[in-house]
Amino acid sequence: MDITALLLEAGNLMLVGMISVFLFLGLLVIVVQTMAKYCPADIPAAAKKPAAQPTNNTLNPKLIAAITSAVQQYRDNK
Amino acid sequence: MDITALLLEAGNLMLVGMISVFLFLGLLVIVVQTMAKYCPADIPAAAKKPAAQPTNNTLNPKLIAAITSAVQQYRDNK
Amino acid sequence: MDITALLLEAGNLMLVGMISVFLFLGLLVIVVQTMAKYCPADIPAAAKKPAAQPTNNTLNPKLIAAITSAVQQYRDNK
Amino acid sequence: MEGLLTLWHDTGIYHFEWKQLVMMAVGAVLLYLAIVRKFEPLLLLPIGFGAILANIPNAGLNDEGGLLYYVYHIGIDSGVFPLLIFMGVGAMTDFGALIANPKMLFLGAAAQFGIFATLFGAIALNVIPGFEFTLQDASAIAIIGGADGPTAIFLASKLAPHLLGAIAVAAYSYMALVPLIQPPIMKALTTKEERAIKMEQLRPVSKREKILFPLLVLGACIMLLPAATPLVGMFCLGNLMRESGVVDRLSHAAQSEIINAVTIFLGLAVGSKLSAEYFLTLETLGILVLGAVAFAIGTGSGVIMAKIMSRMSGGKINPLLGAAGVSAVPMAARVVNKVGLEANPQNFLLMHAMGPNVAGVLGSAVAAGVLLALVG
Amino acid sequence: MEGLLTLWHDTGIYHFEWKQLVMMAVGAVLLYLAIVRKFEPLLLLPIGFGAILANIPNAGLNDEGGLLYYVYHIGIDSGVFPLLIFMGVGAMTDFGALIANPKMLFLGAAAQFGIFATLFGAIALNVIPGFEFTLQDASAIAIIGGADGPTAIFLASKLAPHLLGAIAVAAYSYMALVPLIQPPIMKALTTKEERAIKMEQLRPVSKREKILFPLLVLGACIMLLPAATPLVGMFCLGNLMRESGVVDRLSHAAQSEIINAVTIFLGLAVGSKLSAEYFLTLETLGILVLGAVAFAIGTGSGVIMAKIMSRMSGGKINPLLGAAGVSAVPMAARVVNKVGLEANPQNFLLMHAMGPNVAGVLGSAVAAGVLLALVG
Amino acid sequence: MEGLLTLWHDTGIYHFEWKQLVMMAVGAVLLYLAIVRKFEPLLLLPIGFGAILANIPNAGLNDEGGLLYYVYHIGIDSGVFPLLIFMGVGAMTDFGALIANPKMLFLGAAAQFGIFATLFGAIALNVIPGFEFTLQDASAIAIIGGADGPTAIFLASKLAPHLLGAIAVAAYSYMALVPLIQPPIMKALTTKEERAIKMEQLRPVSKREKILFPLLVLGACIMLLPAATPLVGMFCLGNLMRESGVVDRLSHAAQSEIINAVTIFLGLAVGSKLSAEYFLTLETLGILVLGAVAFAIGTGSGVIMAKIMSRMSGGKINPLLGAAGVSAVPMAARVVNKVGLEANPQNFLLMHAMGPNVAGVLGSAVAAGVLLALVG
Ligand code: NA
Ligand code: NA
Ligand code: NA
Repeated sequence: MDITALLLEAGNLMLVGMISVFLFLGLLVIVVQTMAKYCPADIPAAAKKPAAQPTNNTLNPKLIAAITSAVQQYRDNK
Repeated sequence: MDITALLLEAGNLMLVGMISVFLFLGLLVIVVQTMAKYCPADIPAAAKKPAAQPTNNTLNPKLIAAITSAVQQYRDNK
Repeated sequence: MDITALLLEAGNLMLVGMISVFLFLGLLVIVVQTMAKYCPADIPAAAKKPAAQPTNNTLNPKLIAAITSAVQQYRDNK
Repeated sequence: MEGLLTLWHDTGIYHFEWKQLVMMAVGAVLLYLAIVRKFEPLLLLPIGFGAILANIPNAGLNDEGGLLYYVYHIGIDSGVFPLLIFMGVGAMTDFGALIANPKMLFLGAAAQFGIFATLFGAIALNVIPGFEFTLQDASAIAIIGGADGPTAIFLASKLAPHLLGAIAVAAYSYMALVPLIQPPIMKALTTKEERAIKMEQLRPVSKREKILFPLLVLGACIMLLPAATPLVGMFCLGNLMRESGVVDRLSHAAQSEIINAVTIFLGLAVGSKLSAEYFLTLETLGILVLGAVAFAIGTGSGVIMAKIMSRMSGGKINPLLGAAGVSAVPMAARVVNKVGLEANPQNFLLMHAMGPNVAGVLGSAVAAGVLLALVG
Repeated sequence: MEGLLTLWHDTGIYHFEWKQLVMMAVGAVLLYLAIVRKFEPLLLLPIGFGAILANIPNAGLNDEGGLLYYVYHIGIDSGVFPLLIFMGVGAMTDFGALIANPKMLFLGAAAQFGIFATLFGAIALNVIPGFEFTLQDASAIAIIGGADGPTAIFLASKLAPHLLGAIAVAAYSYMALVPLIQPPIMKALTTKEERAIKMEQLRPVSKREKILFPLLVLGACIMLLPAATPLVGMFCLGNLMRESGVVDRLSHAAQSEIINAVTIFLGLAVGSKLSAEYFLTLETLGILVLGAVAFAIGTGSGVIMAKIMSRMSGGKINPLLGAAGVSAVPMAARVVNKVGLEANPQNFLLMHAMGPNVAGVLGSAVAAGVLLALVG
Repeated sequence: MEGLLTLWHDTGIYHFEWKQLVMMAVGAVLLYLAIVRKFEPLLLLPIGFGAILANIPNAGLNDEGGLLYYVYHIGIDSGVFPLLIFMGVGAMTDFGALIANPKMLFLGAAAQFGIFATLFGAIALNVIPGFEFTLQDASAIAIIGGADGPTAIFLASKLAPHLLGAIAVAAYSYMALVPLIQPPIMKALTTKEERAIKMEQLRPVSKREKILFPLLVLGACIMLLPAATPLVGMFCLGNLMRESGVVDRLSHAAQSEIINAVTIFLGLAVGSKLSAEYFLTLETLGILVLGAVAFAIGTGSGVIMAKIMSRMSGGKINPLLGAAGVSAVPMAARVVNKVGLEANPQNFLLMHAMGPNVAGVLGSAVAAGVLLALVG
């Protein structure tokens, strides 16, 4: 292949490539925007979590109090 | 192979299979029972353990979690 | 190969091997000694570290003390 | 702009055949089951994803040189992945409950009747035109009743690789469905009084017994059933590493790094076998039906065995325990516990059910060995 | 004492050719960049070390049966290593910022102009005697502009394995140089007012959106560009494992054990391609120049696209964000943040720049797919 | 019921030959040493288990297509596993003590006399009818004196694969026996006054020195002994990852995930070489005897060298340190410390012994390289 033909082909690739990339990612923009419409926000879940955590994580409240006070102590001393 | 022969063979497999499985696991029952007779209980070791634990393990995982979260809290607050 | 020839060869290997090992590790001795001359000690870095640590590592000894006391408290309360 | 045309001729849209779309939908259903319904997600998520990847037209992931091709041939064709999973499962299994009460092994044995009865059923299905299961096929299908994923994959890869996808999917799906499949059968075969039977506390098991146990199991396997030694051997190696207490680094690697990495690739490789050609067939329907039957029979035969043992022991054994003999660790044991609690809120069977539960793992590995030796 | 003579005839000193010394110096420079300058050390350290090992005369690490030979053929020739890295990167990537503001995908698209313009440039270089890049070579070189290491290695291993070493080194070096290359271009193309634009806070993204996103990306890829599915598919698998929340063991394995082990071997394998024969050529010089050009053009086209979108949105988009579209995650996003802060000390752009940043990863994987489909 | 007969004809009981039983007993002994006596359990447990698996009649784990077959051919035949172990060991090794006192390298050199003297001894054994060791065999056996497992496996897999099992077992067993083998030799060759010599505290070593050290070792190896670069190179890569401080993820992977997984498979693969055919021979007896001799000579020559250095330095070097030169890290160093404390309860030699100890690792890798170059 001589260089002019190669350059033509490269130019063609450039055009086709950029079109494809924009088509693909543009389609994704639409898809994601559509998805957002049909997906409810997580707000209830976020509200549930603080209540649910203690059962999962089982941090003894006494211990938390102790540590909180320790950290407080440390801060005051600083 | 016609289907009657296949069915016969399958029936045979069923019989042989179940016999083998019962023989094998039945043998294991005897073996494990025999083993139990010759293995002294871990009672001394069990008695040692609670005393040994604090030096080996010293930090209750829950406690570690508690401390990690406390430190995290402290860092976030900083 | 008859055994005398083999023994000769083995003796030769012994000689050559020990010479090579000593040459190699002896060269390393010189190289490491030379390196030591051109490498400044880490003293400034060691001096820097305690100052730099709090940002990286954040576990300030005071904090550790505070937490240790919290843990002690927790254990006593248990 | 011929480039755009070339690209268009390469697109999935241009090449799709309906069968591939159906298989990708099957993959999507598996993902749904894994993520939303939390059905055995560790396996069904990679399997579902693999099914989608394997059916993409023009992507060649399944062709020689493609990722799924390598993963399947290196990991499953060779049998290596299921064996590594088995080693990891061994390293995660505590045989304490079984050693304390070794008679529970009989429950693990009885539940394997699900396998052998299904083998017979699969062959019987051949009277229906369209089904032509060989003995190899029937054996690979029947192992679904063992309720043990890696065993099923290992046996299917040796006896009937063309059915591997459907068999693995059925095995893991039914394992996840244990809480739905088992309770009605358990309740139908037992009275409320039987289900309420409390069991004596298990004796403590010594460290030495736990170390010797995998070696004894391996010894029995070597003497009686060498064909099962790849599976049983790797399982025992994992368990020995766990219990010996001297190689914690290796035990941890087996039950964490190795099993996690292998699980991803095993799932993808199984998924790669979910191609339209092999899956969209009448056989698959047969496999799904037979798999459910196998689970049900296994549960039933386990419970009946437990009833017999309960009578013989003068009512000291709760017959629900028999249901745990199908393995499906630890789901079946949890189901036993739940059904037991329904009959008697003070009746905690979980620890007792772990005995037959791990016995079921051994039982199905033994059954797989028998099938390998006789029809392999 | 003929043994000593034999040993002497085996020594490196006796066999050295100057080219090997030069290549070992190249390896040493890479180690220097990795260790002292902290340029992408995770890759450049093993690459540099591999370059040294590969060029030892008489050691045969690169010959059939040698360690580097195995690592290269098993891991890179097959395409497996870059795909595993991509799975791990997917498991580490949070698409939240992009889902909240999907228009940022256009910035990830625009920045790929760096790739395609460089492709043209590489072919244009052929007018200079000594350069004879084929379209395959030019495509593999151009992908450096994608600023994504595993994508570059994957494409180069398919299209131009003889250039793989130089391409990988250029890609990782320029990714590390992003903080030097990008700011002048960003400042030249924007006014201080534009750089000071503050952006609205991003909306919170629901868990369901995050789970669906990788599946939708995979779906688009299947329909439009099957050639990109190995890369995009593994990336989406990793991300799905992360976001589904039901397979944390596997997600952790993908982003920790697997990616770490693979990174070591990938680096060594890339290093093994840094042999004098392939590296000490005029082409390498061309690759280094073209790579820098690709980065610069990609940055510029991203910023220009962002300027256009800023105008169209009435000044709600900070044009600096366009620079993050080249990927080089998370370096490019940090550079955007830094340049933004220089213009307005209250202007924190980091979270907003993560959107185009991860879009750039998808963009260059898509570009790689296009190139594979058209010149592969 | 012909099925039962078929199964019976498949059983291990039916097929056993006494040699296989003996080899399984050998495996059991190794498990005993690993679990009860805690002799190098990380290696001896998988080796022992592999020995049992490899000798099961009719199981075919060692035949083409079997698990052990794959593990051996992929991991050991290729040399990959020992090299990965060496990388991990490098990542775990701190050369600080050696850099602070580089003369300790001479002790690591002197202790290698155990290797070369044993080579001579192995050839001399040929005068006894029944022994016919070639120079390759003798070299592979002699490397046991290097007290370094992966080096021994690597060299044996290259020079004498048929002796690999016995050599590996001897190497690891004697490494575990260091606390029994060394003290009498150390005491016989030193006076109590010598053993009581206290040493000056080691100077602190800078980070830069630690980073440069593995590179300098690699450089010396490249120039003088390319045949040793696979071993030394991977060792230095691991150490550089450790000391550079910029790739902690990779360093951690090398010394944890990778080495743990590889150790399991390496052990199994070595065990697979413990078949009756290769192990139940007169040669094995010779190997066990020669291995013990090699350890003893290495210890002795190290101590004698240390005595000479002690005299030359005017009594500033404790001659016990020479015993640590055989490597067997960190056991030999601990033995030195213990024997030192017996002579003087205030004399803590552990840190000083780490220098010759790691020097011994380099020394035996160099010796392996010399042997590869001259008889390989
Ligand atoms: Na089972
Ligand atoms: Na990119
Ligand atoms: Na040594």
